Parts: sequence; structure tokens; C-alpha cells
Amino acid sequence: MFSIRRHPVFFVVLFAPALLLVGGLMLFPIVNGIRLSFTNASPLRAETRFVGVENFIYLFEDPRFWEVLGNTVYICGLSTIFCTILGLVVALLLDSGIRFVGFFRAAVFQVWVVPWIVIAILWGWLFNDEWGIVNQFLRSTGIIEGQMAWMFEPKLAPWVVIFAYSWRAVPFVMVIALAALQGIPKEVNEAAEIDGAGYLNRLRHITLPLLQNILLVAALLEAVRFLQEVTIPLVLTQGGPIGATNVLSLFTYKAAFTEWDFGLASAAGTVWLLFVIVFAGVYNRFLLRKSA
Amino acid sequence: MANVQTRNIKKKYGSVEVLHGIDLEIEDKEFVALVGPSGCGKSTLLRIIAGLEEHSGGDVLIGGETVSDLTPKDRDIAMVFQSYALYPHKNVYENLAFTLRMRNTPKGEIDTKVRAAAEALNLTDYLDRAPAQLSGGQRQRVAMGRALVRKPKVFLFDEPLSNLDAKLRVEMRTEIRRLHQDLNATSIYVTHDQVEAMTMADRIVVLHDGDIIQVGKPMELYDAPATTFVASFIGSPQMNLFEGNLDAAGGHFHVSTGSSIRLGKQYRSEASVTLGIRPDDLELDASDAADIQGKIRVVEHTGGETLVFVDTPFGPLCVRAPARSQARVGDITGVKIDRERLHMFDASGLRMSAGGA
Amino acid sequence: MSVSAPILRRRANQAALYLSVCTLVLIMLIPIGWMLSTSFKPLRDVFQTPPQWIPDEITFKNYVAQFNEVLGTLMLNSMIVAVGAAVLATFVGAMTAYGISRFRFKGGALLMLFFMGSLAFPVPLLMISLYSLFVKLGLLNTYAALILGHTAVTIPVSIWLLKNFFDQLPREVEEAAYVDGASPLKVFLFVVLPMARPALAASAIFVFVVSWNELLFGLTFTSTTDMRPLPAGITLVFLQEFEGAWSEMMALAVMVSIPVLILFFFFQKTFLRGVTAGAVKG
Amino acid sequence: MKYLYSSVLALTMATTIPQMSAAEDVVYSGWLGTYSYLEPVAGKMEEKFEANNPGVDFIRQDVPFEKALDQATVAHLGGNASDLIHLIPGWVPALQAIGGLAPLDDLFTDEELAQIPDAALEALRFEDGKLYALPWVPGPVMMFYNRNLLEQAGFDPDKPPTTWDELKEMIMGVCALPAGDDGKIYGLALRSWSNPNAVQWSIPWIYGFGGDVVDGDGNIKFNTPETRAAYSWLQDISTSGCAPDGFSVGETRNLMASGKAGFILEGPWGRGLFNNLSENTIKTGADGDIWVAPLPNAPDGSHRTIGNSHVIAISSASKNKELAAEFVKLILFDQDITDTYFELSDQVSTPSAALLAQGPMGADEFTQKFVEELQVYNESPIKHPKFYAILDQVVPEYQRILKGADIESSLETADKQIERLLSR
Repeated sequence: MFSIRRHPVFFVVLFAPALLLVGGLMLFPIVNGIRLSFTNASPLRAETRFVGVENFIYLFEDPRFWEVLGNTVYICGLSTIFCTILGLVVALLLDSGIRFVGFFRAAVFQVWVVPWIVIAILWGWLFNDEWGIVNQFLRSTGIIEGQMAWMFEPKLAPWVVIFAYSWRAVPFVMVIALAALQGIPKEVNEAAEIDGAGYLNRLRHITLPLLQNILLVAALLEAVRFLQEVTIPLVLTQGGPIGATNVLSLFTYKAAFTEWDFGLASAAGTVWLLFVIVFAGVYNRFLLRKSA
Repeated sequence: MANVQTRNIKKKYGSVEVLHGIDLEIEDKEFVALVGPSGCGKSTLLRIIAGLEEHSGGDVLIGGETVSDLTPKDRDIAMVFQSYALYPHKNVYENLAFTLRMRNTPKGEIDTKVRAAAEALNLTDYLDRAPAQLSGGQRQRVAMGRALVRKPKVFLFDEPLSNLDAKLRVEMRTEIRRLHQDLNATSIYVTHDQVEAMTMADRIVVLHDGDIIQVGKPMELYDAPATTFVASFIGSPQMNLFEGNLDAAGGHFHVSTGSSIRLGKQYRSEASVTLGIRPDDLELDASDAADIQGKIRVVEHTGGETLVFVDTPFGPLCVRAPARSQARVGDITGVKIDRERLHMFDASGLRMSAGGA
Repeated sequence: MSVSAPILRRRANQAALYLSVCTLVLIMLIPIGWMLSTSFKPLRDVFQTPPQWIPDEITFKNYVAQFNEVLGTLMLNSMIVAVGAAVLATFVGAMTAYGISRFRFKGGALLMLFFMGSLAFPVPLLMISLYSLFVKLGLLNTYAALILGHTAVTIPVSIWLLKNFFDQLPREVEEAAYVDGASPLKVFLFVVLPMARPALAASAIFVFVVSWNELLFGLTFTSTTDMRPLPAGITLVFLQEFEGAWSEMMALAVMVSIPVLILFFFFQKTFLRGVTAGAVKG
Repeated sequence: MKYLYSSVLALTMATTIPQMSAAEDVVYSGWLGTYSYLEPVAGKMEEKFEANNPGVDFIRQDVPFEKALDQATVAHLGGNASDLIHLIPGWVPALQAIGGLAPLDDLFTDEELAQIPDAALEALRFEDGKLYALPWVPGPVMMFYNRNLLEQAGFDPDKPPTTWDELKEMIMGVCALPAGDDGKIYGLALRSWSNPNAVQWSIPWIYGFGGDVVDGDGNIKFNTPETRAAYSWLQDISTSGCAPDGFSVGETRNLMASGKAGFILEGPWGRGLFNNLSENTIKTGADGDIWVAPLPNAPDGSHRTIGNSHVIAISSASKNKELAAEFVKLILFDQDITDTYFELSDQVSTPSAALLAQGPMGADEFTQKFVEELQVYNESPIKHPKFYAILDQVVPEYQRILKGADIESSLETADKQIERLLSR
């Protein structure tokens, strides 16, 4: 509507603050971070030296770093899948013509604003060995006897994190899916119903294909958010037991700000960035395009 | 003096040129309508005159001075939009006052002008209302009022009536025309509705695919359309057009089925031409004097007149018959042609003048 | 009068539907319910088997115990930072979104891609350089460091939400104002911003919630209690002292959630509309 | 627009101007105030310090124990370090390495320093020969045991174990007691959660078996026969379910305070802690509910324990080093303060041998038990800036061992990880 030639000052004014903020506080740090990943930078050292790919070699020679990568994919991947499926199911149920949709939606969405720190505290209580409601429930149904040390079993602890992540993200996916569902013209489904398609057929041939892209985008957003999330592993599980919940975000944060090894942390962060770029590229290429 | 001129206006979106060099002269105090089908560039041209779009080449002049580099604010124009474009968060009074406030008009003066405009448009009782509380016609009047509080040099209308129902549209037509006469400002009016253009404008500019096809008074366009496009665009029901050829002498028109018709005038001989006849210039004629015979396919009674669609050897033909015409579907009838009022277009669709060698 | 079989079946279907919706919603809300329930129990009742949902004895002692200076300071800090970030990110976001939406220029889409892509930048990696940057600027341990940090990481979403909103907003109103003599800046301030209130609110709420939640910046960029925001403060000050005092811990958790829950309770319609419009159309 | 500009300006100013502080501030940061029962001590110190130095404002920054090092580092690097920093010996090298600590030799007189045992001072002296922190609250670690549980399990509560086999037998015995209303009873309240502190708390066991984690050449080494023996002993207890799964320091203390654990390792602060946690329902005394005993001797008959002491240091950035030193003198050598600290917290509140032998501490049986152990205690053996990172390398292996993994290979992995870390 406006042309740059006619309103050059306004154009600059509109973009300058955001570019300054994002450029100064995100782009510069990321570029600088990549640069640091080739140095041995550390506040504990007076001199910073260029070390080439030493940090990366150090990382990839460390079996624990591979475990961290595995944990990250496992926890973030499963959480994304669960929250997407659950969010979709809740949305489908809410969109099935029942009343009080607004009320249910609002009730579920409250979960989305519960602060992570609260979830960290709360999950510690829910999954407490002795008095946690989860174990009490499992005991009362006879699934387990005695105690189940959710936080001390390397096989169980990731699930505590996964439950927290999925729980917190379901409302977001639900709201997006519900909005997309409500955006599908009624006539399309009515036509299919007249054509003789039952609920499952309509779901499979009409609803899901129409929802596919928006769901995939929501899932990607959630996956990226899970990658960033650090409160639960940092406060609740501290990366344990036996490193089972040590994820990339925690690893990078600890390398930088408890070990003060900026070079190594930057290398881990760079690996993370590359991973995201490659993943988003593949995702875009093989999942989104098809249905677009 | 507030004449409006465009000189060789070009507009490109990327590599696509949508206006191919528009030259237009609009006199002071003139009411000009820009018509054409959607996508012809008429709105773009108006927006270029308004300064909302930048042109890729050429010049816009208002009152003899180039305004190409001026923002709308400095062109002293007013514009009425199709969707009314009222400020939803301001009441009617504030909507009307906004433009004056933007020009730092003193408070007292704003009040006087707003109240005068509201008076003129019968909006005085609604000044405190929000746009959402108004009817379509009232909103339209607020939109007009917003334009006229300022007494600008040029009024621009971008399809202002297309969101109204048919009855209101007719009312507003006269109202806009009356306002134009009261204000004596130059007005440019964009519409895709040729009836609006015919009834309101002093002059009509027909645009097609980014070019001006014809400029003229309404009846000039009606009587002497410059191209087949104008011929079919102006006038309702639209002109009957037949493709065929002229004989060597130029006095007869032949169609591919073999039928022919004698013309009232002499044209230069052409292999491929289009013959146009307005439904008004045809008459159902049961007598032997009829020029063409055909079978009635459809009869439409519109109340004031009857449209009779006849299948003839030349092709389907629409005839405007009197209101109480007895024509019945299936009847064989004759059609009489007013030979003086035939239109002939050459292969490229341009109007041919009679008597050419 | 007997009811026909199809009608019965439909009613059964309906009942099953409501039942499953209610069950799912309840499951979602169990953690919150349990948090509330525990927070009103005296500590000794917390360790009961089987667990009691409605406490025998309701006590507010756990909440009263939280009213101390430290929590007050932390709340105030978080409030200042979250409001600051919400205002800044939303206003700057609106400017950028408006620019992308209304200026015709090459690279608008690229710019958008850059902003959205920056969401995936690893935050700990950013923090390394931000840390040194804030040290140099003398911003460490100030509200400004947190506000700027939170603004930077939330501004892409703010831009995205608002751009989608602006894209859907009919331009004619702005064009009318422009023709009426308003400069683009005035069009933006006096016509667009008032019309964009729902989207601005959605963006502000989003930024507020994210900021209220944020832990790492708070841990790293502040070093004194009088600057620390809630999540960092709780991690640093409260968790150790409370080991085992679950009822008090739950009361603390409830109190930390209350501001965002209240905010959300009042604005959820606006927020959901803003978010879904942005998300689905975008 | 006018209002917009001015409010933006006001906002910017309000958020960027750092807290203005008067020149005569002395800021302490540490975990004194994060324990409510220690708060009155801090209050008393503040009161007396401000009375001694009129016009000076004493400000306390509360940082929990686990985050104290990180926060002190952040504060120093960010240029707003506190004048006084409360630490443990293991952290001193890290802060010293970034130049965060002021040398103390010139701030204190020889007579003042002479009151402190040389061994304690040596632990805080660095390669440059300078002293960077002073011992404050010495913390030799001993065994606390629940006399009631021992009795219930058929042992004589007046005869604490003196050998490792006896100790194990008692732990197993207590562990076999039936669960009470509020949960299972553990033999040993062992810390094993995913935090470097868990490994730090395992060093007393290693000492107890006659080992160390630093060899004669100063290399850090966990894979030694003594450590293997100690961890194997712990593994037996853990795998038989007699130690809780992954409990933190706080959780183990709760276990002990609620009478649900037979044994726990604590320093002299234990009595105050358990009093506080149990709301004074548990009495610590030779004839009470809980009493203390030294860890058993090593197989070769030697006896040594670790000190998880507190130290106090002065920031290199402090503008008032003299004033800060005044505060240190007050808390270390003022009998009024040390006695109050002791009375309110039950801590051995001064390193000064003279003060420990007189007043209420001199008369207290519990305290004198710890004073005895002061003869055989060492501070944290690892003097390295990456103290926590080193322990962090051991944490997963330690947890693995407690779950029954092969000890030798786990410790070998740990050593290899440490070596890798230190090679950077």
C-alpha cells in the first residue's frame, strides 16, 4: 500500500527497532556463537584462542554427548507426537457438535498458561515415590506394588518429562486444530455424508487431509519449543538419573554457565542449530510440500 | 481550476504491465466515469490518481501541476471507497472530523463543517453512533460526508454503490449526482456497472485490459461504440453481434450458413467482419416485409418491455418488444431491422465507417 | 410412547461423546486439581493413603506462609519484566508486522522467514554472546537485560500474529485515512492500532506468559534477589527450603500461576481469537 | 505522541539504571538466610556489625547452597560481586581462577590468623602463596544414627558400629523393620540424586575405606581399590533397597528427621537441622532419639573424615575490603557472635580452637564430638576451578553403581571423562 520511495523514513522507522532487537540480540549472538564454537573461549581464561574444530571433535568423541542427542530426539520426538495426537483427538471431540465447546476449550487451555516452574514443582509431587498420586493410582489398580522410583529409573524419568511436555502442549495443538476444523466449510462434510461416507471415512478422506498441513506446522512449532525447554530437566530431574533426561538445551546451558566453557557450549549450540535447520528442511521437503 | 490529466501512465506489478500508457484529460467540474470489466485497470488508475499506488511511468497532473511525487494528503482529493472504509472505533462525528483534524483545522471550524455535512446528508441524528450501528445506506452517506467536509478539488469514487441493494443504489445515484452539482468539484467515478456510468457521468472512459478504448459522452458511446468490446459492454440488453463477411460491393452481409442481409449503407469490402444490431433497433414483424425469419426460443417479460430471443439463420437474436407483446415461445416470427442503425466492425473489432472505399 | 431404536442409538452416542469429552478434560485438569487440593491441606494430611481430593480440614496456612518479602519482590520483578516485554515486543512487533504487511517490497517474505526462523535459534547459544554483550553494556542484573532478552525471543511470534491480523484487515480504512490527510505514521497510530486491539492483546498476553515463564535469562542475567524474576527466584530460593513441605510448595505453585491464570481468564476469548486467526490463516 | 515519547523514555530509564548503592554498603551473599533457623544468626551479625561500624549498611543476598558458586561467578563476571562471599573450600579455586577473590593475608594480622589451625588455612592457600578465603564453620562429617530404630532392630543404641561390617549389618537390620504409617524405613539416608553434591557426599565413604580421590601426584582418580571398596559397600546397601532412590540432600534429611532412616552423614549442623525439620520433636543426644558417632576406621586402621566446611571470602571487586574484613573478624572471632551462632544453629561456629574450648561450645557434648574429629578432617581434596564439572562427570557412574553396575568399569569411565575434561 505504501511505497518505500514515498515514505522512506517511515519505512526505516517501522523496521529499525525490530531489526535492531532481533539483529542485535539474536542474529549477532548466533553468528558470534558459531564463531566462538571454533575457539576455546571461557570467562575462566584470559586469552581466547582459535582451536578449529577441536570442540566438535571433543563433543563427538564423547559418548555422553551422543546420549544427550539421543535423549533429545527421544523426549522431544515422543512429546511432539503425543501432544499432536492428543490435541487432535480433543479437538475432534470438541468439534463433534457437542455443546459448551467454549467452556471445554477454555478449561483445557488453562493448562497452557501454567508456568513451567510450576509444572516442575507439581510433577515432583505427582510422581513422588511414596505419596505421589501417580504411584498411588498405580498401586490402587494393582499395576505396581510398593514404590516406583520415577525419578531414579533411567527408563522412567524421560517419561516424566514427556508427560509434562505433552500435557502442557496439548491445549495449543487443540486450539489450532479446533480453529482449523471450524474453518472447514460444513458443506464439505455434509456432501460427503450424503455421498455415504461414515464418520471414520470422512475423518480419513476429508478432515485429516484438510488438517494435515496446519497440524504439521503446529507439531513443528511444538518440537522447536520442546528443544528450547530447559526448566523441567534443570529443576526437576537435573538431567538424571544416569543422564537419562540430559537434553541438548540442558547440556548446552550447563556447559556455558556452570562449567563456563563457552567454546564447548557454542559448539553444542551450533550442532543444535544445524540439527534444527536440517530437520526443518527435511520436514518442509517431505511432509509439508506434499499436501500444500 | 482542478482539471485532472494523466500522461502516458504505466503500471507494472513485477513484470506484468496492467496499464499501458493511459492519457486522459478530465475537465474542471466534470463528472467522469471509468468503466470496464473487473481487472481492466480502472481501480488501479483511480488509485494512481489518488496517490495510493505508485505508477511505473508517466505523470499525473491536478490543476495543471504534476502531483506524481505527492502523497494523497498533498493532492487535495477525497475518496469514497466501496466498503465505505469507516473507522470502526470512531463515531460518525469523529469519522467526519478525522480528515479535518489531520489537517490541523481549528476545533470550531471542524464542528461547523461536520455539522453542515451531516445536515446535507441527513446524518445529524446519528452523529454519536458507531459505524456498526448504522444501516448500509447511512454508512454510505457517512463515507460521502467524510469526503465532502473538506471541499477538495477532486472527488474520487471507487465503486461506491456496489455494496448497496438495488433500490438504495438508484437513490444514491441521484444523490451523488446532486452533490456533484452542489459542490462543483471534479469527480472521477469508477464502476463496473455501465448503467451507473450512463446515468451519472458527463463523460465515460471505457477501459479494457489496461488501455482506454473509448472516451465520450454516454450517448456517443451508445450510438457509436468504437469497438465490439464497447458495443457489447455499453447498453442492456447487450448488442447482438454476428460474425460474417461483406460481399465485394460492400452492400451485403453474409454469414457462414449462407444467409445474407442487405445493409442500409455501403462499406468497404472485408472478408471478416462483425455486424452489430441493438435490440432497440429490431422489431417483431409478422408481415412479409420482415428482414429475417426465426423461431422464438425465450420470452422475458421485465414489466416495462419484453425481450424476445429468436433463433435465426444468423444466430440467436435479442429483440426489444413492447410490454404487452403477444410473442409466444415456438412461434415462427419475422424480425425487421432498422438498417440505418447498424454497426459494422472489422476483423480487429474496430468500428468501420460507412462509405469507405 | 416408545422411542425408536435409531433415536436411542443416537442418544447413546451423544452420551458417550459427552462422557469422553468430560473424561479427557478432567484428565487434563487432574494435575491442577491435585495441586489445589494439596495446597489447602495441613502438611500431615498430605501423606494420606488413599489420597483425599477434598481435604478433611481446609487450611490457608500454606498460603499465608508464602506472604513474605522475597516472594513479593520476585513477583514484582516478574511483573515489571513481563509487562515491559509485553509492551515493547507488541509495539515493536506491530510496527514490523505493519511494515511487512503494508509496504510493497522485495524481501518481505524473506524477512518474515528470518524472524520465524530465529524462533529456532538455540537460546543457550544466544545467551553466551548476550551475556558478554550485557556485561559490556552494563545491563547485567537490570530489568532492561531481561526485558530486552524476553522481547528478542518473543518478537517473532508477535510479528507473526500481528502480520496475519493486518493481512486480514481491509486496507480501505487505512487508505481512506491516508487520503483524508493522515501521514502513514498517523494512520498506524490512530487508525490501525485502535483497530488491532484484539491482536495486540493476544500478542501482549503471549509475551507476558512467555516472560513470566522464562527461567534461563533470569538465572544467568540477574544475580541479586531484588532483580530476579519468579522462576529463577523460586529455583534459587525456595526449592531447597521446601523439600518435603509439599503443601506449602503447592501453595507457592498456585500463587505463581495466579497472575497468568487471571490474565488469561479475562482475556481468553480475545487471545484465542487472535492466536487462532494468526495460526490458521497464516 | 508527546506522552508516548516521555513514557518510553521513563521506562528505559527506570529499567536501565542499576540499583544505586551507598558507598558504605557491605554486601554478603550466601545461604545463611535460606535456612529459616539460621536467619536470626544473620540478623545478629548484621546488628552487631552495624553497631560496630556506624553508618555502614549490611545487606544480605540469599543464594541457596547449590547455586552459590554459579551466582557468585555470574555476579563477579557481571561486575556486581558482593563484598563477602560465602563458599565451601571446593569452590574457592573456581572463583580465584576468574580473579574474583581478594588475597586476605594483608587484611588480617598474624595473631588473628594464628587462631586458626594451620591445616585449615593451608587448604585455602594457593600456588601464589596467598590466602583467598578463611575457614568459617568447620564441618567434619560424622554418622548420625537413629537410636530408636537401632533398638527396634535389636541393636544396642549405646554401641554404635565401629567396623564397616557392623555398620552394614545395622543398616540392613533397620531396613528390615516393617514400614510405618507414613512409609518405608531405610537403613541409610544416602544422597544419590543427579547433582554433583551426591558425589561430594560419597567422598566420606571413600575416606572411610582409607582412600582418596586425588593421588600422590595430584591427579584426580576415582578408580582406586579403596574407592571401589567403598562404592561396593554402598552398592550392597543400595541394591538391597536399604537406601532411598535418587534422594537429594534435603530429602534425605527429611527422612532422618521423620525417623525413617537409620543412618545419615552430616556435619555439626545436623542437630540444628533435625530439630528444625522435626519441629523439635526429635532430640539429639547421647540418650535421645539421634546421636552421632565417627565413621568406622579404614581396614588398615587409619581414620580420616572430610570436612564440608563453610569458608568466607572477600571479593576482589569489593570497594570496602577493610570493612569486609571487619565483618569476617566479627563472625570468626567474636565470642558473642560465635556463641549465638552455635546456640541458634548448633553449628561448630568458629575455627578458633580457643573459642571452641570455652563457653557453651566447650560444655556441649555434641560439639566436642566434632571437635575431636577436627583432628582428622581434611577439606575437599579437589582443588580445581572445575570442581563441580569434575564431580558431574562422576554422577552418572555413581548412580549406575548404586543400581548395581560393574564398579570398576564405571569408575574407569568416570576417570576417563574427568581426564578428557581436564585436558581442555
